[in-house]
Amino acid sequence: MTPDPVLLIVIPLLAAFLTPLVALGSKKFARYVPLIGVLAMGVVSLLLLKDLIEVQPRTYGAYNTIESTTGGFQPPFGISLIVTPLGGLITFGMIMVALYVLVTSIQKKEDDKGPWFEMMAMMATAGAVGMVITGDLFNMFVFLEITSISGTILAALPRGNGEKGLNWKGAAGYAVISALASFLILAAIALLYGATSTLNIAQMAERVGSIDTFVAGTALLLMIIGFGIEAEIFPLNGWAPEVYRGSRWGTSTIFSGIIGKAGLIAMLKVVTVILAPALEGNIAMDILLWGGVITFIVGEAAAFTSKDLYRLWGFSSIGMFGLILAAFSLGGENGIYAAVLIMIGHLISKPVLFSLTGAMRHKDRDLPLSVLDGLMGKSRVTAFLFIGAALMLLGMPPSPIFWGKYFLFSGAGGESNWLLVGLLIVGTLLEAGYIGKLLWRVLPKKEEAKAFKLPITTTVMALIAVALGVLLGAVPGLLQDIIDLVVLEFGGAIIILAGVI
Amino acid sequence: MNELVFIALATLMFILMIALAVMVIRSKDLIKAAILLSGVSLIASFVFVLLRAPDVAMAEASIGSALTAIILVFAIKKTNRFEEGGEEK
Amino acid sequence: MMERTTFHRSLPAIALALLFAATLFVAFVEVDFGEPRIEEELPVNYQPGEEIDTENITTPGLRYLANSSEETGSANLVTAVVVNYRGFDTLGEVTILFLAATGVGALLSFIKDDDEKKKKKILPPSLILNKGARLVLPLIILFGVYVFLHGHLSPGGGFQGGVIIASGMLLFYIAEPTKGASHKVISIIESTAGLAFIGLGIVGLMTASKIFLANDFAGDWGEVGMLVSAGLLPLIYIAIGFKVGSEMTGLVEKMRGDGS
Amino acid sequence: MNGLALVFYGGILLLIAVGIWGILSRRNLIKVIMAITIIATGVNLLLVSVGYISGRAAPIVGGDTGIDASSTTGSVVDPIPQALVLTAIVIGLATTALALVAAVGYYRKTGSLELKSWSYGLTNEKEVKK
Repeated sequence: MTPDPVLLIVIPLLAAFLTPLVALGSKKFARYVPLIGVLAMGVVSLLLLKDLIEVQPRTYGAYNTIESTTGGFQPPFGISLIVTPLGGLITFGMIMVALYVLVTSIQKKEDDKGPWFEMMAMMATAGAVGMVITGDLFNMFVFLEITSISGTILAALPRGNGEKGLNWKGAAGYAVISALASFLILAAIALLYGATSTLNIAQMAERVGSIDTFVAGTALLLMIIGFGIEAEIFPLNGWAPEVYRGSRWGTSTIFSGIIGKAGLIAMLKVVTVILAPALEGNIAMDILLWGGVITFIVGEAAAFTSKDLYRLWGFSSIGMFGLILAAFSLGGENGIYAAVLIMIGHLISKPVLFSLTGAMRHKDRDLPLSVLDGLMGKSRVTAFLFIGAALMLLGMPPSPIFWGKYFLFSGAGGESNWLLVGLLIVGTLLEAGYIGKLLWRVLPKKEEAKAFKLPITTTVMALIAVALGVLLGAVPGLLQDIIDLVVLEFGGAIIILAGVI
Repeated sequence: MNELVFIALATLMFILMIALAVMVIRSKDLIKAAILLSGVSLIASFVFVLLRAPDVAMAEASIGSALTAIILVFAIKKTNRFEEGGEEK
Repeated sequence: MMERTTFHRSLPAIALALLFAATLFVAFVEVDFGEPRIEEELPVNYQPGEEIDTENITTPGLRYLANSSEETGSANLVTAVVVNYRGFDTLGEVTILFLAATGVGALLSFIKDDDEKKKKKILPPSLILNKGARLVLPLIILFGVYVFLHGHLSPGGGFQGGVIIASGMLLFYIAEPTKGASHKVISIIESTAGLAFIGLGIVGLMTASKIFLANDFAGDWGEVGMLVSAGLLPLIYIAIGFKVGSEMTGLVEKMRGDGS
Repeated sequence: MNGLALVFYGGILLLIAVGIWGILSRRNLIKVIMAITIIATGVNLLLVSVGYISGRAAPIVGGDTGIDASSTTGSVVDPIPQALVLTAIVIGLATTALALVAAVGYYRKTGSLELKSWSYGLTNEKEVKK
């Protein structure tokens, strides 16, 4: 049985409205309500994903989609949710990241005065899922707002006692810049509504071909700025390092694994589906491609020079966003394969790295790289998990990112785009540089170091994640079906969203 | 409504609104700026009436000009009333 | 003057802002102002009141104009769009307000610890303000309730009504600085109203159409323009009214905090 | 381009320009939030004016509006942008409130409302060592 995709939104909303009520009774129990909500979302998205892969294409185009209409009006008259292969895969991945964060942090006592972290983590996920699966442009804006509001709250929740106020710096910056982003997106929506008289993404894509190039170009500019801020694309990511530096590891994981990814997918959806057809040639995709590559280089370079571990992982996430964006924009079978594999690898390895970093010390201090010194002597399990996840991020086989980079290089090489190949090599070398630097600190045994015990939930979840990553890296064929569907969805260079009309 | 009157009214509203907005940005006294900002919203709600949007006008008048100004004032009372240095920095 | 010496420093910012506005202006001028763009699909020489074939209309705005009265039973078309056609957006919107109100409360509880130290002395309000507020408060609340009950008939609705109630409560706070509504009560009202909204949406999943937020009773009760009409729509707007009212009250109350 | 378009789009975009100037030239967080509120008002006005149709009435039928339920087509303005703006106004309040709380928190910890320089990671690492 295929569940209604609207459940992916309704369940977290129900849980969110219930949480404060439960918290009036028992604060401890209220923390489990969001966990249960995310678990239910996970089940729904797994069923949807299974249905997408197993059932043969039956509705529109060559690939399968699952749709849901709200309010009882057929699109474009009502708001519809469309789960495409890419959407279904990303949705599932994001929900798993949220589950990882919630399960791992459920035991921690972060001096919370209520279940706010858990609730906002769930709502950020719900908003991100909504952004990915919605078929309506204004609805996407509403979900973007849900995400950025819960993101602001998450960023503002202090780590430990919050003595230096780093959390407020990150939160204030993010609140201001994301509000600006959303109003720029709203201006773009006004422009596109004026030009096409519709908000339904599929219908807009049909009508957008006849509008003025300047209108489409301006809308493209506004959308790229708006979503680029959420997706941490250079030079719109000035806020991001502060958030990563000042907030808890769970917040960092949610920003790097969920909010940024959703911004990226939403940007791709809007730019490729609506705006690329309205512009001549490949301008839109070229902007995204080079924007992505520059973000990759700048992010990895910043990570290389970073002296704070939280910021380092933040910059490495920014670099990864750039790499994924570049791979998607490169297009073609190789590009899509690369993008999906790198995204999966990043979704698996980053939560592990963030949670291990968070477990080492979670006071409101910067985390200098020296905390890693002699980790092997302090806790062997932590060190092995850390090394495993770091190498997976770098793309050491067996890792999905290895295959992703392989496809990316063959895609770029296949088009004889040697500048791109060169820049990708530079970025990868920088990445290898800082990961090598970290491993250099981890490996030596210093017996005098105080033993360090990793919480049991973190150990179990990190082990599961690393094992999953190794499995997917060793047998990438497991992902073949779904990635092929994504390639179909993107249809090579021209992208067609399910023709709803 | 006569189109000329319509244009004249709208022009007047916009001139007022932009003047108030510039004053909001330039004022060093944040409380004053908050009150001027609520004036911008109030005029915006008149423009919404001109644009035949009574629902939006009602929402803008009550949310934009009343509640936003009030929470701004509360926040300013919790912090600093005057902008430090302003443009010099 | 200081203002003059600093003016040239903000010139780059002004220039950038004007450039941005000019770009947008050129783009928006392409979108003709005041033209009936949504009506391109109507037959030529169409007169208001003529029958039209709604089957062939694909523009949402036009179809809402043509069909809204039968489909939703609401006399206020904006309400029909907000609650019915785009009810899913509205659900998201009340969620945003809910998250903001919750978040403001949660974050201020971290700030508040420092607050205790420098509690200011509160001046008692004047007698006229105090008594006047007590007199006016019930009327304001009554007006707010009227606005959200008539959301499907006249301008206004759940949001505006809720905000009116919140501003009434605000007046009460100014008149009685030492008192405040119980956070517990506010929290219970907002959560219950949110659950009621989703519950009314799930009614749609249960009834004929099996679709979330479907208004299956649109034409069943009363006629367009009557208080009891438009099916579930006024019920949803009442839930929104309570939710927005309690959230805005909570937001203002929390922002006010103690000692100001 | 008619006169109305010049007045409305021009006026609204100048308003937005004022807001953007405010964001670019001011460092005080509360002032920046006010500038964003100005931009939000401008964008809301833009959305509603996109749905405006010259010479039409507000989208409410029956009662004293004099518009019959059966003849709305061709006699009232587009209701969709108005519904969107209703949503956007409430969202604007929510973001403003949260941004203000973050600003208050920042002020309480640092004693300042000025958001000091952001870095892209290549500079400004000095603070970390403390």
